[in-house]
Amino acid sequence: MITVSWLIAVPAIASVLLLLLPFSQRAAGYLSLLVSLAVAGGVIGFIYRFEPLGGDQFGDNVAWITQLGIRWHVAVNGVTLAMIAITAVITCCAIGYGMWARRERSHASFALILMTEAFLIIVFSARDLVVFYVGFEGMLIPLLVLLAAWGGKGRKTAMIQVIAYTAMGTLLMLLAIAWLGFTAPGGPNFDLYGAIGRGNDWVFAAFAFALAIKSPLFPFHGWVLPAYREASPEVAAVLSGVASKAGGYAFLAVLVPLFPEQSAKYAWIFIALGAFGFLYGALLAFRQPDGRGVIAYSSIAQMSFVILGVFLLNSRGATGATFQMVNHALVSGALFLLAGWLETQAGSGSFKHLGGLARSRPVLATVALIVGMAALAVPGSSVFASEFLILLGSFEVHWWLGVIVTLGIVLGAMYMLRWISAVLHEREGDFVGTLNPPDLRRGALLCILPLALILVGLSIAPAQFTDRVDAAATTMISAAAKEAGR
Amino acid sequence: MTELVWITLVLPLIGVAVLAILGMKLPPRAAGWFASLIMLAAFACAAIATAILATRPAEERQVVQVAWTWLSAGNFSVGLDLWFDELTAVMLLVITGVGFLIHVYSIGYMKDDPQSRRFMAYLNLFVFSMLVLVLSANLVLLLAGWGLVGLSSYLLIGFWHNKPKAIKAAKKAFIMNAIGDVGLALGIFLLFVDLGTVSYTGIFAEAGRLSETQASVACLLLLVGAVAKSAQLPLHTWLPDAMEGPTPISALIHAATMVTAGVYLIARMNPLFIHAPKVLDLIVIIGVVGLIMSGLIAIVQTDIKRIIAFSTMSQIAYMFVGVGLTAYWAGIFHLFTHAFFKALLFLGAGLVIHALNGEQDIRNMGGLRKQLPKIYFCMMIAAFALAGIFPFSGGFSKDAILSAGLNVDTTIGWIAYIGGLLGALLTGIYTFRLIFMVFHRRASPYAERVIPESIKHHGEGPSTMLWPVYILAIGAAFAGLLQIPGLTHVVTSWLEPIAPDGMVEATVGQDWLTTLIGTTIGLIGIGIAYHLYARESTSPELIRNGRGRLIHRALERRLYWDDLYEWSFEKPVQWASSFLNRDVDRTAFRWAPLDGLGQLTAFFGRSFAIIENGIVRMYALVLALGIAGMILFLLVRGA
Amino acid sequence: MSVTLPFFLALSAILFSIGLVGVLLRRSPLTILLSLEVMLNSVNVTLVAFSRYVGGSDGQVFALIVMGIAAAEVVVGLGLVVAMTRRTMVLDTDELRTLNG
Amino acid sequence: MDLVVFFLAALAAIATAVAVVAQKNPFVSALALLGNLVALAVLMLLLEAQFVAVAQIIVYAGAVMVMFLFVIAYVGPRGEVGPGERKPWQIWLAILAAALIAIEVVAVVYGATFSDWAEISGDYGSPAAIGKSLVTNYLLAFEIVSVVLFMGAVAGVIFGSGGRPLRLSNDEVLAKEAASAEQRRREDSRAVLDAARDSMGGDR
Repeated sequence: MITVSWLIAVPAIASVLLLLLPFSQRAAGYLSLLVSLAVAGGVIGFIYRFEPLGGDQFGDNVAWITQLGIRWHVAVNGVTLAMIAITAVITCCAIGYGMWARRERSHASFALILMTEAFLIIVFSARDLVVFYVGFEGMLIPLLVLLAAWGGKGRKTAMIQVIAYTAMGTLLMLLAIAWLGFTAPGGPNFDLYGAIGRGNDWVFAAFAFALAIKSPLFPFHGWVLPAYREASPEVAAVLSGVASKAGGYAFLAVLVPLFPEQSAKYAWIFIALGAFGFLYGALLAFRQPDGRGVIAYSSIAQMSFVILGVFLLNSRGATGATFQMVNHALVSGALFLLAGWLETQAGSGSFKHLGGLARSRPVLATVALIVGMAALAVPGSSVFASEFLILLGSFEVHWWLGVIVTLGIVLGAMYMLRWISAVLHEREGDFVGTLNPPDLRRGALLCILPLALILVGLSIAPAQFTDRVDAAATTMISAAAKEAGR
Repeated sequence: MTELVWITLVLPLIGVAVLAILGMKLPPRAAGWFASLIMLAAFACAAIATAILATRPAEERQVVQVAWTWLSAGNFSVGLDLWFDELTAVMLLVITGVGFLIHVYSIGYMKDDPQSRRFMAYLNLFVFSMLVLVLSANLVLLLAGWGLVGLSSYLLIGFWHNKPKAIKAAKKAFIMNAIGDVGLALGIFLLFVDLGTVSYTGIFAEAGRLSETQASVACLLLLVGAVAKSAQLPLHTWLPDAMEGPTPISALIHAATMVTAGVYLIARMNPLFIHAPKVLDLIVIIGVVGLIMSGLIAIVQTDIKRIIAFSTMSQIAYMFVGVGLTAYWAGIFHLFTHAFFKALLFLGAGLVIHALNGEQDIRNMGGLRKQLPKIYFCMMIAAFALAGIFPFSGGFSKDAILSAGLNVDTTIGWIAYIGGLLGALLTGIYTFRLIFMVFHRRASPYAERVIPESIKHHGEGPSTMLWPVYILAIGAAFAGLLQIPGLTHVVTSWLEPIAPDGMVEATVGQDWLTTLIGTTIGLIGIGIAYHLYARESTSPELIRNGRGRLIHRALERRLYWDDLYEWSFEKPVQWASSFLNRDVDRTAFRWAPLDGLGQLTAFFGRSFAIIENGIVRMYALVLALGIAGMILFLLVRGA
Repeated sequence: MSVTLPFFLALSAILFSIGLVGVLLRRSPLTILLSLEVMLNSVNVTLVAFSRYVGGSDGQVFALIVMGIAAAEVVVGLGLVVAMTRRTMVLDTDELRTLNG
Repeated sequence: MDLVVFFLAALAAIATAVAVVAQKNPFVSALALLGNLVALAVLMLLLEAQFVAVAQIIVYAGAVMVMFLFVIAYVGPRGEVGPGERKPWQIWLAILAAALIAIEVVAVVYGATFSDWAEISGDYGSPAAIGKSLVTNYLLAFEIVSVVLFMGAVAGVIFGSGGRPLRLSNDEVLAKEAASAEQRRREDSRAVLDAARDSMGGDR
């Protein structure tokens, strides 16, 4: 019986092996791809065997550090499953892209990506606060090394910014977790479910602060732009695709269930910040000079929107937020890989030098259009489905909130259309003219296409997703919703 | 029967998929024919399904079928549901039928374009989107179709994507439609919150529970969507710009698909709109103002396609008037006839443009009736139909709408009636201005030079382009005979069940009176046009430069709607974005926290550097002070 | 005996402070070492006084051990002084400031 | 009687301690420390710790101080360092810290109540008693001190012998001589010039 611990152990062990043994570039690439595919296969097995109403499944619960009451408690519920699934998918694509781009010192790079994957799965499946913290903090280490060693010109500044922001947050969260663990009745106990409702306002604030930075929620988004701009494309895809989801997931699956009273009491703050961040990110994305800037700010907007959805504290909001996270992971992952492809093939990610790429590059045009249209939530797409749920949830809470947030959709359409036309359409850019990049071919296509195809699949039958997630997501917010009287 | 409808829906999607996957391997002509045959098959299925539907008794003609749940969360659930009834059948026939003809026409029109396969795929996608829109049995799926139509129009308007103007127009269309989508979405939210359902059956059954305010707000929001999609005031500005796309697209958007969606929505939701009489009045007023305004603007335009575009706007406005007066059948009837003559006009215009090597300015045309007699003949039919001259199709349907106004006999009814007649006058003028300028007047030097060459090359046009035009011409001429007042009543009897609360239907006398007045006014309009434009006349110059100069200018700038949107929405967003990017985000959110942290660290660093100067004595001093302090602390605490 | 323990303790504290002032203020390593000896010896007085006060020999043993350690410390300190001299450095502890941060 | 001895010895100890700290010449400081040690030895005798007092004089004053004096003699006048730059607040802080410690300890002692001295047997403080204690109870400490002393001796040797020797190498001597010759030549020529200027009665 394969449990989620296996999905953590396999990439972790592979990562250590890759770091220690002298693999050749090719061997390292294929091995890590194999490992990531194996994880994806495991996730598919989970999806197949998953019982939507079965609560926590595929879990382990064994003593880890007995003296402190810390247990290795991991399990999978609907929301976790969704998160693990996108982690696995994005990791596969990121590693594939790294192979395509012939990343130098690739065995280390892939090892670190796999390590990130292991930590992320820990975050998503942890049912013990210390285990959660280990994943949450641990995933930063490989990501920072990836950013620092394989990033662009401004990577040092970017890294300092990321460290400065995230370290502040996670420090507070550690204090909060310690408080929760050591004040447990009957000795130290860090079980997630055991800590429900025991926190006070300060602990809640410390927790929320860390998660808000990670997500990122406006106004804690300062680290996002430099990090997303400087990281290599596959790392940016992992960072924005799944690492940032750790924050959103934790809001939904850890913060709100842990602190139902405070969540209900302070929900308005998060709703306000989320709504404002959604509009703010969309406005800023509108005038970015390059694709990565657009994606970065759209990520800010989208994650703010997700957090808004979580704090609506109704079933629509929670399910929609989970769905939105998955969609955004796919979209931003694909967009970052596309941005990377553009940078290598067309020499630049800047709109000034791009344009007219659709001509005689039908595959690129099709893939970019599918992803772009999904990103701007064209009605009928899976992103539309998730946004629709959150918007409906907002509308149910306050009709004017629904109206305000719905405006963000128009802004979203504006910046994504700008991205599409600036890259694919209009006059041929000077770099495009001189470098004459080829169409999207085998290697790069195989990395990006799965993401686009999953988006299309989810568009055809989003209920396949929501049915699996709904029960878990609704349970997570139910206590807080009761507090809030919804 | 439902299987056939499903097949109708899925066929274009198969076309898209096949063309997308095999596209580059198929020869362009084969791809074109493949897409067209798909459409023919879809039309055949739709026709058979309609025929089967017609054999059923009236009460059993509403078919709802659930395929699978599309989206669900909590008690909210949306199915991929199919809705097939009389109204849908009409729409289905128009979309697939006219769509098929336009597909065939495109084979010829795009034969020199290297990207014609992509074009065909987009066409199929467009038809598919429209089918989703009309076949959905709930509002969310309708919204999905709504958005897909917007997406397809974006792709097709911006088909020549190296033309910045085309891309700009495409983006504009998309944004305007997105605003409409937002209105529609809000309407759906409101209905769900109030009624707890989004399916038609649910809404129609529960609509009575709504208060008038609730119903009005919901209808108003739905109207925003309808107005954006149908290019009515005030969200109409995308329509003329959309002429940047290839001509078959213009035909498809204007005749069979996109712009009719708004009319369809209002007609479809009539059990809801009936509870919001004020909104219905508003629809009539929007229609009347829109038809007069667009008629006026059309008179001064010089681009052949733009003129037709504004004529579309005014004809859709007629349909709005019709559905606003609750004469749904008349609105849909006009939609039906309009599909023929508008498609015909566009395709004819496309042939003219084709013959003139892409020239679209009517001042560079003239005297074409001798060189292009077949096209001239077909265009004349379309023009008479458009101007509402008895017995062409447009005449019957337009007069049906106007006589409904007469029948209602309220202020709104009279506004509709008089406004509609005024519109008929304008329609006569601008339509025949186009005809006279293009076909009659002395040929312009450009036309004289280009036309003989082009005729020698490929006659009046390839047969794939001519045949659809002929077929449409038959439709444009005779479609109106389906509903001759007092004689035939196919349309009314067919559409009656879609409005459970009843429809306005004029008496035979009112109908014939309106037809008489309408045709007379139309003919007066034609006469004015003849006087002004058929011969070399100085009158238009006089209007342009004389006393009417300002009005003329304003009409040429389309009454400044574009400028209004640019300055009230587009520019502010750009400014706000630039300002936030340049002055706020960088300083306040990206650097300020880090700077703060840095300053704090540096401050502590500097503070401790005073002590950490490397002189051991100083360390010892601190140590001693510390010991002294500790003892002092213990002393004080112990005391 | 009219001289009681507090006398010794107070004297020890005073001597200790004087030595401390020397350590803190003087810059010559030699003088600093000498001041340190003063401090160590003041502590020795305390140890011996307490030893007498309790009546055991432990304090005296401690005092002897302190002397031994002091001797070792002086050896090392003087070695340093000699090393500084041999490197022709100025005998000033303030010059030895590579520790500064 | 005891009181008088105590106060005399205490006064001597304080005076010599001040001298140790305040004297500029390390030689005098070292001599003052000798006096301090003797005064403290008297106090220890007063406390009937004969062995420690003797050890104090023999080991400390005899051996350690002699080593001090040797080094001071070796270092010579370099041992005297002038006041140099020293900020007044440092002085005040140092004095404050020292005074605080003294006052606090005195305050503690003043505030505490002590019983009288313990009754002691005749051999208290005798070498036999101390020696017995050293090799029984405190054997480990005793051994560790021996090791520490040994390590200290080694360290002292290493420190003292390391670094650049005072003697210069051949090349350095040659270079130094060349430099001083040059210097002398320059001074000579300047003297000649000055003399010439003087003789010419040049006005300044």
